[in-house]
Amino acid sequence: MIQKILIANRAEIAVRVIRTCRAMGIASVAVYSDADRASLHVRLADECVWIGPAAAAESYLNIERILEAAGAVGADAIHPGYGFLSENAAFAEACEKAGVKFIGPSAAAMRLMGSKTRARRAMREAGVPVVPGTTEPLANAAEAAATAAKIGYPVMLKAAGGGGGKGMRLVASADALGSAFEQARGEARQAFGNPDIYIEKAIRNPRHIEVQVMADEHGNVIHLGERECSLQRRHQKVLEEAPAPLVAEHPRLRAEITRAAVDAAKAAGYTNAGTVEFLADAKGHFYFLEMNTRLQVEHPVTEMITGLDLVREQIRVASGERLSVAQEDVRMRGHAIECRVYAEDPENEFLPSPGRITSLAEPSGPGVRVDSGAYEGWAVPIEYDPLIAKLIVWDETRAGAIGRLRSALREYTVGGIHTTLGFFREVVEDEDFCAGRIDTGFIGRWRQRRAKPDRSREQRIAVLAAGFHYLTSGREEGPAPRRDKSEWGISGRDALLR
Amino acid sequence: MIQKILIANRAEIAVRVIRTCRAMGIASVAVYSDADRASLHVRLADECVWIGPAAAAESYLNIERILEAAGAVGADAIHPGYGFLSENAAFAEACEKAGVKFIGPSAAAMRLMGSKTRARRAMREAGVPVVPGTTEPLANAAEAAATAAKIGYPVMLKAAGGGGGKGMRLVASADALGSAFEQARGEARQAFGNPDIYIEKAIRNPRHIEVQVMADEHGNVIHLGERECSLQRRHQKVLEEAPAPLVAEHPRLRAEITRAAVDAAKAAGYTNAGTVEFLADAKGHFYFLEMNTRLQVEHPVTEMITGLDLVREQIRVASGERLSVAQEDVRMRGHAIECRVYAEDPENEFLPSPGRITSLAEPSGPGVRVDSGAYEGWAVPIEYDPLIAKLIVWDETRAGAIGRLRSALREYTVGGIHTTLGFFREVVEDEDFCAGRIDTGFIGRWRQRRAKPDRSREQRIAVLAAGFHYLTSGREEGPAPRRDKSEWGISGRDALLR
Amino acid sequence: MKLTTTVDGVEQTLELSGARAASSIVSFTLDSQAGQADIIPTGAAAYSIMHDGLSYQVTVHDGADGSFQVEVNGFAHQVEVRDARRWIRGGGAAAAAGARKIKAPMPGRVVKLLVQTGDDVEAGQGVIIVEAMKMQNEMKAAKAGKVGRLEVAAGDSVAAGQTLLSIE
Amino acid sequence: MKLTTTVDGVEQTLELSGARAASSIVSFTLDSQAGQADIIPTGAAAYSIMHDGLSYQVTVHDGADGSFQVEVNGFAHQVEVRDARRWIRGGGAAAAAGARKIKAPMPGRVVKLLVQTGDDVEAGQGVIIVEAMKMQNEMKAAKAGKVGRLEVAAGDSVAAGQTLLSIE
Repeated sequence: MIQKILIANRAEIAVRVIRTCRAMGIASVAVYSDADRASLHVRLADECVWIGPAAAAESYLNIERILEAAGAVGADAIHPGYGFLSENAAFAEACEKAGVKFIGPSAAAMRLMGSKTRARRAMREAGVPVVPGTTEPLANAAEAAATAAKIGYPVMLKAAGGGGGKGMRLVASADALGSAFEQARGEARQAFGNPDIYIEKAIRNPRHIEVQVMADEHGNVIHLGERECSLQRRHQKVLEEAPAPLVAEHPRLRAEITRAAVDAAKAAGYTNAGTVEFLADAKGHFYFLEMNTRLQVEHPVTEMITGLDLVREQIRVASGERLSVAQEDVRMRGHAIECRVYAEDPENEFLPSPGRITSLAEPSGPGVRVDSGAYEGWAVPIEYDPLIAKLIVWDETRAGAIGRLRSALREYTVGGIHTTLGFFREVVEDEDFCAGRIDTGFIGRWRQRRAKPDRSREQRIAVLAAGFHYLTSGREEGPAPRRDKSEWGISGRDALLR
Repeated sequence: MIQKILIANRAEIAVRVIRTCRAMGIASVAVYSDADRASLHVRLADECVWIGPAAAAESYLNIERILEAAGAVGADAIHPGYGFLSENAAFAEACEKAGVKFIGPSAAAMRLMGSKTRARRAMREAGVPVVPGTTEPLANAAEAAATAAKIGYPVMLKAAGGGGGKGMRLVASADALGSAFEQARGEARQAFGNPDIYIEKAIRNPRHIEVQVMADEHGNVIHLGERECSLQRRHQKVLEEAPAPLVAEHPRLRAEITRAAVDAAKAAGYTNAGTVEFLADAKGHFYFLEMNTRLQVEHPVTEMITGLDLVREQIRVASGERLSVAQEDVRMRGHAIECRVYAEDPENEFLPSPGRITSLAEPSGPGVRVDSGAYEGWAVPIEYDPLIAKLIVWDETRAGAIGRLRSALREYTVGGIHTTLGFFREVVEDEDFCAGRIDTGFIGRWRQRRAKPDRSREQRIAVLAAGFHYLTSGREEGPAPRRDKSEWGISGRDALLR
Repeated sequence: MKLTTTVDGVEQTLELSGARAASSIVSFTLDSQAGQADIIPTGAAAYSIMHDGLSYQVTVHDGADGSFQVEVNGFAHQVEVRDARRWIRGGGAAAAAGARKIKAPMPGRVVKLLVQTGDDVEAGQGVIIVEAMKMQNEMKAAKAGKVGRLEVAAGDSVAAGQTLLSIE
Repeated sequence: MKLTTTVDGVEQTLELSGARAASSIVSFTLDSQAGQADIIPTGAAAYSIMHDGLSYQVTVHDGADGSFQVEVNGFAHQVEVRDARRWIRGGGAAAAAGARKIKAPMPGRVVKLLVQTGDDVEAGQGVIIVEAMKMQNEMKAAKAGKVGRLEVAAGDSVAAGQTLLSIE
């Protein structure tokens, strides 16, 4: 059994992995860049190793430094989290070479599925329906233009090297293609170290359905049901749930889509946790999109309805053990919804809003879980993904879960930065959302029809609070006096030197 | 259906009820005394009403003021929480008279069960085994002494008017009886407005097993399994779990004890949520102790294993609806443990430790729930019960739940006051606890054999931290400079006056 | 103390006075309507406010230029606060006119300038790309005009609210 | 800065020096062993400390009389810190002798005095009942002796650490 795990990641997902390590009695090792000395995963881990400057390429993406760290602390396994090196087959191979177990699938399976273009070819051969488009990377903008002209606009440009919305652009017409292609390449290069872009016919306003699979090294492959992740902005998920509301409309869909996912995992010789993503239309037809060869951001919704700890299953599998459950023993119960709390301003096109968190209250209570990397006084660094926490709720029914979500969102306050919480507070009151009428075009349409309820009472309170704050916080003489925790540390150290 | 609920309570249980109200779309009304303006339940409620000075007798126990408040805001129901007026039949009757639904059993059932002495008589008549002792209140210390001499020491003095460890004293010999009797009377008078004390033969180191029952107004009575609450200090529970470890040793116990509990509830004509408490010995024999005619502090462990929201069921029942589940539909899963986070110093005989919470980090993550009334900057008032929060964990197995508890306790930090968290951190490492070898004498024995692991590494860090804090926080010139939030408010107001 | 405020675009006059220094009760007059509220701080720039029997949780985000984003029970309102002295010192309404500045919406790094000083731009045209949190954001001209001074160059780190360039 | 410390009853000498003002690295010598630690504050009297590759979460409770309760990864240690100047000013070791005071362990209200000035008491005998948080607590004499001055009367409110009476 694994004794010590180095977590090659940061923030909320590193905290998430530390929690399961500690519950299992496994030592956890955090790594951190210059930007993350004060981050929660560093505070909570048993051990920690500095791995480089703030830039991810020199720290969290630096394979050599991470393996050096694993060697130095004697870790016998590495959990990659999501993002960063989690889908990097070369990293998995380097781990194997260094004698450290990579907690994830084999490099071969990652290569096959990690290349979105190769995966599309493989799925097409295996008889799984795929979205029309290229199965090779595009050489340049000209080839992109030619291909787009052939399959017809709108098209989707996508990074061959990774998912998560990075390096992805929806292009409506030919004149926007050139700059979109260059931006997508730039993002893809930076996010995945691979600038390759391919093209797909854009399916207008599809539903995004995905299936969690889990496979051990003894040939057992199971699925843990589907998730629906149709609420997206910038092609990135913001809210996920399980079961999929679409399945309520098309009951046959669950059996079909989970079977396709298990087939896909088997065809790839897959082990450990993975997610097979599909686009589906309103009629319940579905198309293979890609497979994410790692733990997903949204894995908690599956944990909430199955009662399983997916990180624990990952560690068991990596230790050579069998999955703790067979397919027929997986018991699903109730409904779970996750909201991604991004440091972004939903009133300003979801632009990033890094900075210091001056006040923080996270909700809890029945059916409420928060997977967070944040704490009061912490400054969200500008260098990394703006996801600071995830709010997950569970109840017996979808309506019940939405009720609990409303209650939890009311309690959740983050001061000092903007977050997506305000957006979710409106979404949970939205009639279409509550009825499960969601697809990837939801947010765009919602913006248009967005209800403006009468909040004159709250407006009066807002004026009163702003005036009170203005007068009592000394703002007249400049910014509110506030003992900055890091400056405080410095002045404290000055005292030591005296 | 109920539209607006006034919560005649405070702190964590008021917050707990507000959460379910909000999830159900029901307006919540907090009441507060002078000591609770800044308390979390007041901040989170939709509406709030001041009901009097800090002393409970003039506020949270003041029936007239609470009914006035309910009338003023137009509440159609009152949730009493636990403690305070929750087991006060006169209050339930006053609510009925005022046309406000009391969320709890009928006054008749409360009277029967609320009087511990009458309840003992009723149960004896119904054939449920009870602990030997008196079934009438004791007139004075002399009668107590005479009775004790008859049934033999050790004896337990108990309040006839309420539970929760208040007004309870274990007396080992005759010379300690007099002062114990007076102290118990004093506590009982203050806690329940009723100084009556009765006497029971003390069963040495029993297990404390209780059964959650739930009954609607249509004659349906179900149980939601048992809880074990054997870890106690000062006859008050500190850690509860479900299922009971004792049941693992005596599988027949569950069927027998839950049947007895349902019989007891039916005999009392009981409605709404209630708990039938038993003492059990190591062989699995059990004796009726008392029935608590209200929601219990430890109800979350039952919620975690059944998936039900007990407050929601209470509100449904009070609205005249049927229970949402039949007995055969209650599905239990996994194991849950609750730790009561008291503002007490476990290193100093669990004496109260009120004061300002200067830093607070509550855990979360898979299987972790915190029901809390605390927040950073809040001063725990000296006037009320020192319970500030409850940490509840769940996992498929007891061992898994203990693992998660270890992880959650490691993350949970409360600065500025002492809490029972440090005690729990040691308990979860204890061999007897982990093996389920617990009874009400556990804490006393644990003190004796308490392991002192080598913490020399942590000692070095403690010295370093204290020295660093001493030098950098300006302590040399007096107490650490700290911007007190309430003083800050005052100086702010001074600015308004200029 | 009399203040001029704008909430969600509507101007209102607010007058505040503390009843007693040690009390949490504040008297106020808002657009000629007098009232009282019970205000206590619950954290840095966070308040619990009671008014008319209702309980509000409020956080105040201090923005630039005397503007605040105030969240009341989780919903955001834009409030600007000015008192007479400050308003006059700042140049009054006259200061609000002039060139339209394009400011960095968040701390980040300038990836590319898409225009030069003197270029004519149309409303909505992309003028500069700023990267933060692994995302490249194209900032657009809010109005048609001529590009004025470029305040930054490619590769520069910029703070939130820093002026990048102006459109005249 | 050289400090004399006592941790869980054991005396140790601690010397601290900051390496650079802007760095979080602190050099220290503890009982002649030199080392370095990375210390950052994470809240009021809360720190993240790294030492020898291990990560510690630390909170410091400021007690009376220069004593601290320090929680390291959740486990409490009693630490006393003195520097030379303070120690001498305070009267040094001599101040530690003398009468044994009985102090209120928490804020509360005196319910009853069980003894009078001049009474002989035995170790463990109850001397005063203090109530807080709905609980009556009987304070006991830590040693045998004669009751000295009573500093409080029944009904008084007392603060944590306040002297109630002394046993001579």
